[in-house]
Amino acid sequence: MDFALEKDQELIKKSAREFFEKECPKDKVRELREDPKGYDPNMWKKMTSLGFLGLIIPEQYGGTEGEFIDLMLFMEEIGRNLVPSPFFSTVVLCGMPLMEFGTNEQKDTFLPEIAEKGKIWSFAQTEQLANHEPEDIKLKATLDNDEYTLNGTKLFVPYASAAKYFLVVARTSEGENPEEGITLFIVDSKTDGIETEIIPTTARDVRCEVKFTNVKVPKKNILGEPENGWKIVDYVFQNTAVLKAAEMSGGAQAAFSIVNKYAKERKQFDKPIGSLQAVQFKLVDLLTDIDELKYLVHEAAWNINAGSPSRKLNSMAKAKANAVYHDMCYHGIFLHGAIGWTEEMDIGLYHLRTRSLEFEGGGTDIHMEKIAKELESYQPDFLNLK
Amino acid sequence: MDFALEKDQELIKKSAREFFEKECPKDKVRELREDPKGYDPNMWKKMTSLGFLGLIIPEQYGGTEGEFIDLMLFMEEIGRNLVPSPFFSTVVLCGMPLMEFGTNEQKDTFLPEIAEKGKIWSFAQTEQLANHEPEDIKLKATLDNDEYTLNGTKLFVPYASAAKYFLVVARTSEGENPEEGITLFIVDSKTDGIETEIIPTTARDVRCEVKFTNVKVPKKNILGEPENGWKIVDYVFQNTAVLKAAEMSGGAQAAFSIVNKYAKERKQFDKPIGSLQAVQFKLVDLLTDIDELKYLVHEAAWNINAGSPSRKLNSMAKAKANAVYHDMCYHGIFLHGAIGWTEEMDIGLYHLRTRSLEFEGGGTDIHMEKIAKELESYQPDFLNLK
Amino acid sequence: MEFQFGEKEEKFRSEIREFVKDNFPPDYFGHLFDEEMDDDAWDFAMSISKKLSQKKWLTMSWPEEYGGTGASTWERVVFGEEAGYWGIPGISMGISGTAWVGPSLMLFGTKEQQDKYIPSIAAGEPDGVWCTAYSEPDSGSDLASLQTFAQKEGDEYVINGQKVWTSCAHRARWMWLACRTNAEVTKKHHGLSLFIVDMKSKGLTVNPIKNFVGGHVFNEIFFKDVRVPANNLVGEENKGWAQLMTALSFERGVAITFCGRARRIFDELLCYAKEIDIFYKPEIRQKFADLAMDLEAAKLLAYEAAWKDHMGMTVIHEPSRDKANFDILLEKLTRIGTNMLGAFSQLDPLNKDTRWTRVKGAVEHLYYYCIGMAIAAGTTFTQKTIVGQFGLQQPKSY
Amino acid sequence: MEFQFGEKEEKFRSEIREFVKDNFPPDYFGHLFDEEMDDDAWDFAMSISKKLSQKKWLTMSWPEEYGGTGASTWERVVFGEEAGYWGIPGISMGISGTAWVGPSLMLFGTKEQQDKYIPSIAAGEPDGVWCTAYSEPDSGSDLASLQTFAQKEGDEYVINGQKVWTSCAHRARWMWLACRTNAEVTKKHHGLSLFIVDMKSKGLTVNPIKNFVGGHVFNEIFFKDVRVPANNLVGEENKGWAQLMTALSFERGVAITFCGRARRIFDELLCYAKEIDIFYKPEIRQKFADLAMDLEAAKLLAYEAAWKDHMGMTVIHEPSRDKANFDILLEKLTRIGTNMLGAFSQLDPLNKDTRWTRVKGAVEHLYYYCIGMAIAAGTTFTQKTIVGQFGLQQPKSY
Repeated sequence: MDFALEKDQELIKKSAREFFEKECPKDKVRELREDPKGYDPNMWKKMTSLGFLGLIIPEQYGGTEGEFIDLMLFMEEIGRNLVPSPFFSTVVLCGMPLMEFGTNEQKDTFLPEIAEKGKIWSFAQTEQLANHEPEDIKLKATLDNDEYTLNGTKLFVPYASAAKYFLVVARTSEGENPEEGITLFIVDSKTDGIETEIIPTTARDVRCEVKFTNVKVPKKNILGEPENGWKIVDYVFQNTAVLKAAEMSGGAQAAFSIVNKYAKERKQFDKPIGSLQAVQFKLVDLLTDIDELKYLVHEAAWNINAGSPSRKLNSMAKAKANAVYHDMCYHGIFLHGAIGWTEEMDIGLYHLRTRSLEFEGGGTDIHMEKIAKELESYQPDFLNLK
Repeated sequence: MDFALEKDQELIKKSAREFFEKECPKDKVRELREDPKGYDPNMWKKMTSLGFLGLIIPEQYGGTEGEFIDLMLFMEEIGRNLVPSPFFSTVVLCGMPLMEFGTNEQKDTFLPEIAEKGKIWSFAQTEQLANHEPEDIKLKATLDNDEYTLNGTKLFVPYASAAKYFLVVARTSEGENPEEGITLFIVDSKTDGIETEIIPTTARDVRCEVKFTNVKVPKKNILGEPENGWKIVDYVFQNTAVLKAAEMSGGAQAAFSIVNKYAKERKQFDKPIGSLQAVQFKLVDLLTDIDELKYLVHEAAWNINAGSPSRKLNSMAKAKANAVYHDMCYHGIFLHGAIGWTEEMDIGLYHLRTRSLEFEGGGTDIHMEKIAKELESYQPDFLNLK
Repeated sequence: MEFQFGEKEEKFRSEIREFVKDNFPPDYFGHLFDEEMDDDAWDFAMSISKKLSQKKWLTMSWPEEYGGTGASTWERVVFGEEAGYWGIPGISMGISGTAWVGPSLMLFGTKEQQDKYIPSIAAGEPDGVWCTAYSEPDSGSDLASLQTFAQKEGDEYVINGQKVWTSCAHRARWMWLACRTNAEVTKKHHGLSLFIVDMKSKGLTVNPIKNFVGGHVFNEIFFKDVRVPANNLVGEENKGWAQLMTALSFERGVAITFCGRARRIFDELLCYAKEIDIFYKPEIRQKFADLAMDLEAAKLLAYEAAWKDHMGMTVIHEPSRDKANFDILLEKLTRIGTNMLGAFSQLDPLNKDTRWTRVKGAVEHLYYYCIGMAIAAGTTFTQKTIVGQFGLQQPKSY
Repeated sequence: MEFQFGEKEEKFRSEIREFVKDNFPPDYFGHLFDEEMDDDAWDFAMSISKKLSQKKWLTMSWPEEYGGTGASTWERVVFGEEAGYWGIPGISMGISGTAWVGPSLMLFGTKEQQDKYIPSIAAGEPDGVWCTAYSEPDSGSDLASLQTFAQKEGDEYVINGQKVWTSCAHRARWMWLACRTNAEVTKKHHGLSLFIVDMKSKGLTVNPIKNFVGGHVFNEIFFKDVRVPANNLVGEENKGWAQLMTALSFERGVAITFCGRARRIFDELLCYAKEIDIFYKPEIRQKFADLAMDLEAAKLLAYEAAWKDHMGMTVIHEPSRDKANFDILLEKLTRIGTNMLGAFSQLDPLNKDTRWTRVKGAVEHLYYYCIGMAIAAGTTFTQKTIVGQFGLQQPKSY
């Protein structure tokens, strides 16, 4: 049992933090809210040249072959600094499934482009139901002479407007079980028939509607097994749960520091508001929650890293993140008083991301059911003793 | 809209409160915890002679023909003073269904006995599942020559050891729908084949296991329609929900007064503990809850009284009571500190009843589902405008 | 005991609904603070104010001589509930005109002040729009510590200082100002006075304060030698604290409007859940049941406070209890609501009419604005302090 | 970063389970405070103490010279978890023998005291059973204000006063006493001293304080001219506060035991839900999922505190954070548990072996005792105060 970071983990954390503190101060975050691109191509270039995009990509493809824990720590720093960028979409939603399920040819082609050139990818899964379930996948892909034709509409596709490629979750057949008949396609964003429109969201993190009208995709652009693509979606979902939780954990930690500091400085009735028990005890509750979240994420990530991913822990991490991030932001603003509700204070910037972060990687009810599912086969120790 | 009590309602409330304050102080409550009878026959006699048992029984049967609201206020006082007695069992669980569903002969026979002589009745419904559902009813009644034979075991039968009669919920046939085939019987407790054993409960409110072994009951002792007895059980359940909620409301009000007073008197660090914000704000939250509970109960009771009972409001009253009574007792003890956990303080006496009160009239999940059921047909105003 | 409204009130409720039907666009949904934030919404609100005035509803609780109908508490309750439910705008004449400027002037104002300012409020005219300037950067919950100073010079007062969190200042024609007229006091709530200030005064600067979502509700106001005629002093000099407390007590009915507002969102969500067919799920059903119970309970408390008022009983802690209660309830409602909306809850609440918007944007709007409500007009903590001290007679806890 | 125990610890865990299997009745379920409350349970506990001593587990964290094995933090964590899970009794030698009397004597005791008192604790003998007398009727959370007085007379101290909430006093052979030796002090935490008191002393009266459920855990103790040899003073006269704080800090591992305890109840409840076939219900599933998450999270925090201790880092607020966390978690666990048990949750927790009892009476027992836990050893509020001041560097809030 060891809660400390290894030396190289410390290093990654430190270099990410220093980079983002310098390159992405809160003024930059505010500025990018008004920029329809939603990210800073210059910062993106620097991130690429510093090797952040190749963080977990194998060396043979131009990456630094970091571990899952490294990525988790990196996401904490992204969350802490509220970095608006297509990093998650490119690396986690697309790069990782490419690494795990791609053919050698696909990996040779696409991974170095990510690691070395910072080509942006986007994952197109969500449709009208937006419930993370296979029933939601209606976008149709029909085969005709080694070429598929895609028709349908995807929602909340991250940074679609900047993406060079899409990973599109499509339905290639209708079966009894909605998990069957799903296939993933690598689609060049410049292909004819693709229309992208930005959905105005509170986080302004560039979620788009993407319409596919008779979009042609060669057969070789299938990722993984055809018809069995839900397996990849689930792989992405599990990683997303933990890594979005990491982002939320980092954000909540930062928000907490802001509020804890403010409570010592701000005076009412001639004393710091932190001396009011209602304020102080709320801070204590939040601290406990934030510590819990941090370690739940670390534990889930450690298990993935060790090659024994735990669906139960992944779900706990995300469910906890959903609860804690909202509470931290809501009470963080509240404890500030009126000034907390203004755009002047940083605390609000964290809250603007709550809804987006909560949806991605799954809402709380979804994860509660997933935890319960795992409990079905749980064997208590006291039964084992007999 | 009027939150005030009518003059005669005030009178009933006042006379009940004065009577119980005099006849049932906390020492008496403690004393009765050690008494296997679980109630004081002398007090019972006085309650009878003061007409409390006939409170809602029609004048023609020796009662004073009070209204449902009167009974609700009376139950608040019972809860406030923690009165251990077979009142609820006799009047609410048995007397009311007798009034509502009994034949004239049954009413002539039994109601005056209750109102004038204080004969004790007990309601035998719960079995092994103890879930308030018709599936729980397994006790079998088989007909042979105008006589039924009862076989089975009932649990948590209130004051069975003191009862002269049981109202027994039995199964007379097995159908597709478990609600069908249920029949209620009036059974003399002295009938051969009845064995009663007290279940040791925290509240010591004399809940018993009653075994029926070839117990013979004449056909004329059926209450209401044969096979259609679940309707009566539901009637009892709805009344129980509201009136147990009233008892809990009265108890929570009293517990709150105790704690609010204690917080002003008890000093730590040279100030009353009520000056600590954590203590004071918790008291404020509890006050709000207690006010809410009180009026939810009043509203539900008023609707029953007005002849338009609302299943939704009945369930809200009980669900709220379950939440508030526990919170009040738990935090009431906690706010006292160590002394609150001792048998010396009255607050603990309230908490000893939490589990019994919560089960009777239905737990929270049950009522949440009943509220949701009512919401199925709820028509929002904004749709009506169109 | 009676848990229903009388025929008169129910008839009035129907009339209000008819009014909404006749005067509002179909599918209208008024969000909190829309009128402050949006010019079109403001114009619409003013047109409604005028119509409400014609109906005699705008200032119905005022005495007839001032343009009211002396409406009963219960009529006001019904109006408040419906206003919340339908999102009827323009009911306040700024943030304070109908609620406390008018009534305070009736109590403390000179005949001249009454004649000059009250009629335009009752008429629902642009000239009757007010803002209220109490808070300052260093006195939030601690109102008595305010520092903006009015110095008497001849028949004028010269005001210097700064106010903040002044909602509607960018819409108002007049300002209802609390400031200090005597600095040499032993107790800080002595030496305060109330003034009427023309928003067109020289030396007065109104700067918008945008909230974190980007909406403009609040303003900060700078006074640089702002000259106000001495007869704009309301009531007695240096006795402003008592008048100010009286004015604050007029603001108490807010819980009733929240009742209507919360029920509307509940209704919309319930329809949505049925529409997308998730209402059969037990975890969804339990949440609706829980909310329905909370709403019913909170409504009963708000009614109780109104009933006490109606009966002429002293109402001190109840409005605070109800405000705190709703602060918490609205957060819960929107938390459950946004979870139910899932991905669609991330739609920008300032951009409500997109094809991706669900439930009229109501849930995400309230999700961010309910924090503001919990902070404004006495934070949840301030309210609990009031309940603790006045409702429970506990000692001071801060 | 590593989220698993080493082989050594896992092997130790298996050994403990073997020990339980070999030495406990089948289906044994040890409830909190059983040993204090029930004579048979006490005898069983003492027999286990002896066996634990033989295994060298009873005082395993002590140095070898005192009868320990110098066990690592992680071994102690494993032992604490298993003790909680299986309800292993007799691990404390009264309420304090192993936890702080022994360690305090090693630090502050004379050689003579060490030789006289430590071996019988390590041996798990009746002579090594201690109680701890700190609290007084008027000093609960405010420990420094205690008034019981020890007056030096020649080579004796004469003690007068009263203690309360002394658990295990009716079982103990010795008392670990904090009292005042100097009344003329400017700061109330000056002038305190620690003493060893023979429970057989003349003038010492132990009266049971029954809890509201009827169990006997606590006692009140009266001192009437109780004479104690001067060499029973522990450490320096009037320097007791620092020693007392050190002793309190030894008590910190409590969260680990709660981890095991809570997980056991969770496990039992989960089996019960599956057995009576309600686990398929979404509202039940969600509650279990929620509890599983809480338990995992609380366990990680308790591990983190242990890890800091293991690394030699300063551990100040973490045990308080974890105690407060478990206070709340246990209440939630038993609240959900009793609801799941329904009618059967009203069974008397002092009467656990009836045919109506479900889940070994564990849920209703903890339901009432968790309040006592939230009050004892620093209430939830006291713990939050410590976290606020030392973990968050916030100002004093009381």
